[in-house]
Amino acid sequence: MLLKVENLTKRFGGLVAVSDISFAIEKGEIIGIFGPNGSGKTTLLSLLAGLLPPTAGRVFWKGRDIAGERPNVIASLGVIKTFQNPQLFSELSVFEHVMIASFLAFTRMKDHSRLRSFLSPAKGETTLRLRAEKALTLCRLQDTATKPAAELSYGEEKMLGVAMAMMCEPELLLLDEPASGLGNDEIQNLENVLRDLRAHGTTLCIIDHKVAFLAKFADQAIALQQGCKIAAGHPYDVLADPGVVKAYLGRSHHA
Amino acid sequence: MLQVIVGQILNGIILGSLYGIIALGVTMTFGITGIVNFALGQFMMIGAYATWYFTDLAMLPFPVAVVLAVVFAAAAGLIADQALFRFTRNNLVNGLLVSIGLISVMESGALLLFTTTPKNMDVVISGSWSLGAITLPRMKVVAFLLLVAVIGLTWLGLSRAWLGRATRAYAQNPEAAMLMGVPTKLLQTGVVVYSCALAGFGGALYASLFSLEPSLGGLFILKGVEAAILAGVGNLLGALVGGAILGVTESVGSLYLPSAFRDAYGLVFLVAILLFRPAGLFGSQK
Amino acid sequence: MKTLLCLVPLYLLPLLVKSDVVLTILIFTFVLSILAVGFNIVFGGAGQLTMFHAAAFGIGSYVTFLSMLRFGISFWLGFLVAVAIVILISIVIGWICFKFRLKEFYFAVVTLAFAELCRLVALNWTSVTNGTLGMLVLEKPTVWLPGSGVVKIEQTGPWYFLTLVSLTGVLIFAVLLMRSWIGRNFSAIRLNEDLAQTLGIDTFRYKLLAFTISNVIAALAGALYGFYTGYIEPAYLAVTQSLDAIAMVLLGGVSTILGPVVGALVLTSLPHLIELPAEMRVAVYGMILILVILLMPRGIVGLFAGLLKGRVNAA
Amino acid sequence: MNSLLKSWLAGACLAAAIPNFAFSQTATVKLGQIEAQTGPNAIYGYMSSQGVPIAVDEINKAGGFKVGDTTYKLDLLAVDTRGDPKEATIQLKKLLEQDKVKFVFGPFLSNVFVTIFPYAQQFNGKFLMMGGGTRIHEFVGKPGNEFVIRTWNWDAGPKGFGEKMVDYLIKTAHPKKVAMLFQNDSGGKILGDIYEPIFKARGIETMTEYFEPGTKDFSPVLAKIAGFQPDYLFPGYSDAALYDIVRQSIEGNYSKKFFLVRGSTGPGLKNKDGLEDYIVYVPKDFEEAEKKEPKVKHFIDAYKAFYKRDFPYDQAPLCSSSCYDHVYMLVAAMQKAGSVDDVEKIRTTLLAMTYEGMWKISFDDHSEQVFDFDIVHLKKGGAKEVVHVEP
Repeated sequence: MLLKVENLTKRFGGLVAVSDISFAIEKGEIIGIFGPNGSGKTTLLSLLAGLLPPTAGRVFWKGRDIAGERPNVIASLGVIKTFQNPQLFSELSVFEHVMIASFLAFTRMKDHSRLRSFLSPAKGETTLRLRAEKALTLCRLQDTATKPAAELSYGEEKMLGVAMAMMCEPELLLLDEPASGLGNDEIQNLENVLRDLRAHGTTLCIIDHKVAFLAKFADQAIALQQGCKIAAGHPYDVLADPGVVKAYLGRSHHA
Repeated sequence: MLQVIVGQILNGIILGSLYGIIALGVTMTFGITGIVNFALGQFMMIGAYATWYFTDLAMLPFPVAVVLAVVFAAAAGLIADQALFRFTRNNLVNGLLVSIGLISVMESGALLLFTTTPKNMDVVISGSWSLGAITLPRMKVVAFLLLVAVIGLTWLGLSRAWLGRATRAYAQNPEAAMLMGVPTKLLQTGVVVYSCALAGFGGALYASLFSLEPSLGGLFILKGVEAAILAGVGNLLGALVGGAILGVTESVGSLYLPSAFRDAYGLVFLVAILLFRPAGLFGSQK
Repeated sequence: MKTLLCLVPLYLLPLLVKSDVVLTILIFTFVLSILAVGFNIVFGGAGQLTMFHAAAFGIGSYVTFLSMLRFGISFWLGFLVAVAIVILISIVIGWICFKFRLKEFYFAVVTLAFAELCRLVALNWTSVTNGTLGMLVLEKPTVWLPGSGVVKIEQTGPWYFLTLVSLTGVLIFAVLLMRSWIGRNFSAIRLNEDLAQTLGIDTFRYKLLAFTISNVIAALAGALYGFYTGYIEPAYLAVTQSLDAIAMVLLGGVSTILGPVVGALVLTSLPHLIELPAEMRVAVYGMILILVILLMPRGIVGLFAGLLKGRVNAA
Repeated sequence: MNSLLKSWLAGACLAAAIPNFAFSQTATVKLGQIEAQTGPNAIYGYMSSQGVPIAVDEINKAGGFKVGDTTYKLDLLAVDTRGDPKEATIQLKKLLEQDKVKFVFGPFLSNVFVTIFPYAQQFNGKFLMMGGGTRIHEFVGKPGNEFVIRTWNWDAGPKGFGEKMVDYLIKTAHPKKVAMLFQNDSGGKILGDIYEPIFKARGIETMTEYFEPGTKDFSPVLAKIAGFQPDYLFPGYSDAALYDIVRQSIEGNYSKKFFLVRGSTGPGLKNKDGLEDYIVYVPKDFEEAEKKEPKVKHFIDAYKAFYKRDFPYDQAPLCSSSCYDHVYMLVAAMQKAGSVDDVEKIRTTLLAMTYEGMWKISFDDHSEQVFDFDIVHLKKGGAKEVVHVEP
């Protein structure tokens, strides 16, 4: 049991964004959480990452309660969250962006002497640069490494977001709508990347409203509506669930 | 002694309304264009010198001079917006620097036209009302009422009229407002110009109370920004209250403590408020 | 690092240019550059718009001189005292601002308020600072040189090299800092604070660090400035001082290594290159500021980035 | 960067070179003037930089002046310090090292003088600095500071105009209590230090308050002062503040009697109906003097002609008129000394002589100027009484 969520609840004033949600994630699996916009997906993810303090409920990471911990602490434990729309420095190169995300990796460097890497990063941080290249390769960005971020396509930008997260060597990667706004081949590419990440041993928790995309390779799925869990289980079972069909698919067809 | 204090509280409120009119401009501009026009003080200066010119040199009646002064300031504001601020929307720092540049341009303009020798407008309404030991110059009271009226009307306008609602909608959520068909560009220009007109109006009344120098604007923009933050950016009536609070802290403060520290009293108050209500006194807490 | 080679000609300059005036202008340029480089670390690096650097600048000059006076210690020891005090103040103010999550405009205004308070203290604490009359600084800094031993810095020449060397030192430090993990963390914070946190960065600590470092550098500039002009007055802590530094950074190019230096050079020398009546000069300064901001969003260095090979970013 | 630097340097050297070419041939004497012409504290500096050009222009138009058998013209280099240490230092260096100026007028701002003092002192004996700044008093007449001459009356001391003013005040009004209200800057602080003892010595009780530069609303501090119930309010120290202080003091009926040693008759005349008593030190009451003294009339006409604007009698551009005299005084000293570059000789001649211009100017043993002046005494309704004082 890697992550265990118990009765997690978040209220904003009167509005209940996440209400009494419980689920668990096993090591190495891919869990997909879907639901229409405003169903509380993003809030749930922010709670897990510690960006928001929960109103009630607990989150166990390897048995340790991390609910309400500061985000950087949670990150250092190996839970990393990506952002839906990555903000980037137009003038910095892709590689430099990944290096920006290298702090955790840096603190974990075996042979690292802070003074040495301060005086000459080139020598002091070879391992770090290797990691960065690896992260880029994982995300199929190796060819764009030297490009300035301004020249990236939207899909590549989102991928860069993932690469930056991967730079932190996450055990659990929380992906916030990775597929939103992507074209079909970009989605295809994304799927391959996610498969590689899993093969690489990273546990994935993906929220998205692109059901088809999730269903294809998630091991378990959770459907949310107005902050409540309305169904859980194998993706196809969840999709078949009448409640979900009514609440979610019904709408999305018209939308 | 009590009467002296009351007198100073009143005086502080009156002075505060002058800060308030600038604060109102600051708040509106920041809400809609995302910048702070630090040159507002100089638009106030324009209004002041215009009023002085039209009354003392052109010999026009004061009310006419005030109207002309406001028109002048507004026109200057329009030029400034189209030439400069149009390009610094939602860029706080660039806005800051552009207005600093504008400040030096406007001040040197005033220097060339009027020199550093202070100008002193003929008294419009002389004498004062007194009530025991409390004495309030008539002109100060009149100026106060006019300023409050303008601030109040602005607030009413923004809460009633369509444009007002559009303005508020935009301040709350630009994208949504644009989708609702709010003419963003027009709105932003309008707000910048209006804030300059307000400053000009403040300047006109300033001229009827104090002596004029090209550098008079500097003090007021600082107070205006302080007042706006104190009240919470985006809060229109708050701007007036914020100004009043500043005025009172200064007046009463320098009554008991060294008056050389005058500016400190407001600042201390400001910091204290921000720490406990980061969004300002009346600002909505996120 | 390569970019810093641009400073080499400055070291040779005194051989060509004998004009004391030009050298003086450059001395002021170097000192103000130091201030600007400091601001660039906290703003261009960590994206925090502080208005406190003028206060740190002033405190640097006051404390250095006063501790020289009171304890009869050397300039550099006095400067260390100043550093200690500035670090203390920065931590207190930074702690308050960042604990209460003050951002952008609010952070700017609160730091400005604190700066004003410091100025008013310098202005009215007459028994110590001599208040508005300011203090004449007749002492001079001393340096140890191989061969000639301990020498006083008095004439323009030595001042030129002292300030230039200090600037070079600060720049080297800045480059190292911004390339290191610290600089990368600053960039992460500037990019997006939430993201930075989810990348495992303690944003509070690193913002505090950036704020403190920049203030210490400002203090160095202040100490040099006060001792070079030989007069310290409360105006050193004035808002205008902060704004000038900000203007220099944006003019030269924010988040670039040489930007602050170029900005300082332009703003300091400009008034003396164009011979105009006093009023006009102020106006021209304003116009140039406006034009650069509007036409060169990335500053002069940003514009010349193509020419300057190896664009250096503060990341 | 590199290219930028080079081009800039070229510019700088050029700027450095031009003046030297332009003026090395013809027989000219360079005069420098270093004042704050712009910025918040520029009021006095601005005025003084008005007077000098008029005199220079007249002398040159008249074909210059003769020393020995060479005729010299004057070349005025007026620079603006904006009251900023950095600017002041650079500007003075320009004047002394680049333009090789030997005679510098100014500054009127005390903090500017103190800023440039350490540097200027290095040129002691090589040039003359003739400034009016109150704080120059601390430095003038001390060994090593021979370069500086203070071109203004000093308040205190047997010949001091301040003492004479106070004596007049006592003679006419017998006040028991005087409240002083000065700007919180060098000039203001020093006024306090000068006048507290003067009043004490004459058994008058005083209270001193300082206000932040840029203050416009004085009623709090005036209310505080009113608590002290002074017979006279003694505000300072430039019209920028005085107009507001006088008006607000009268409107708020805090005090209607004023005593001034810095500033002009302007604020008094403006509020003549409200005030009861307004005693002010002016170098000269121009309305009166214009009628009686041809030299004054001449200056006023020259002023109007030169600037094509009316002569501001109420402001009585005091510094400008005195600086006008100073130029002629310096020229006279050169002619008497028979040299235009022997600084020491010119200095001693200058300090020894008495110049009869608009004023009768001589110097005391601290190389500080002593000259006659007027006391203007305004009464309710603007009735004016002028007393001429010969120190």
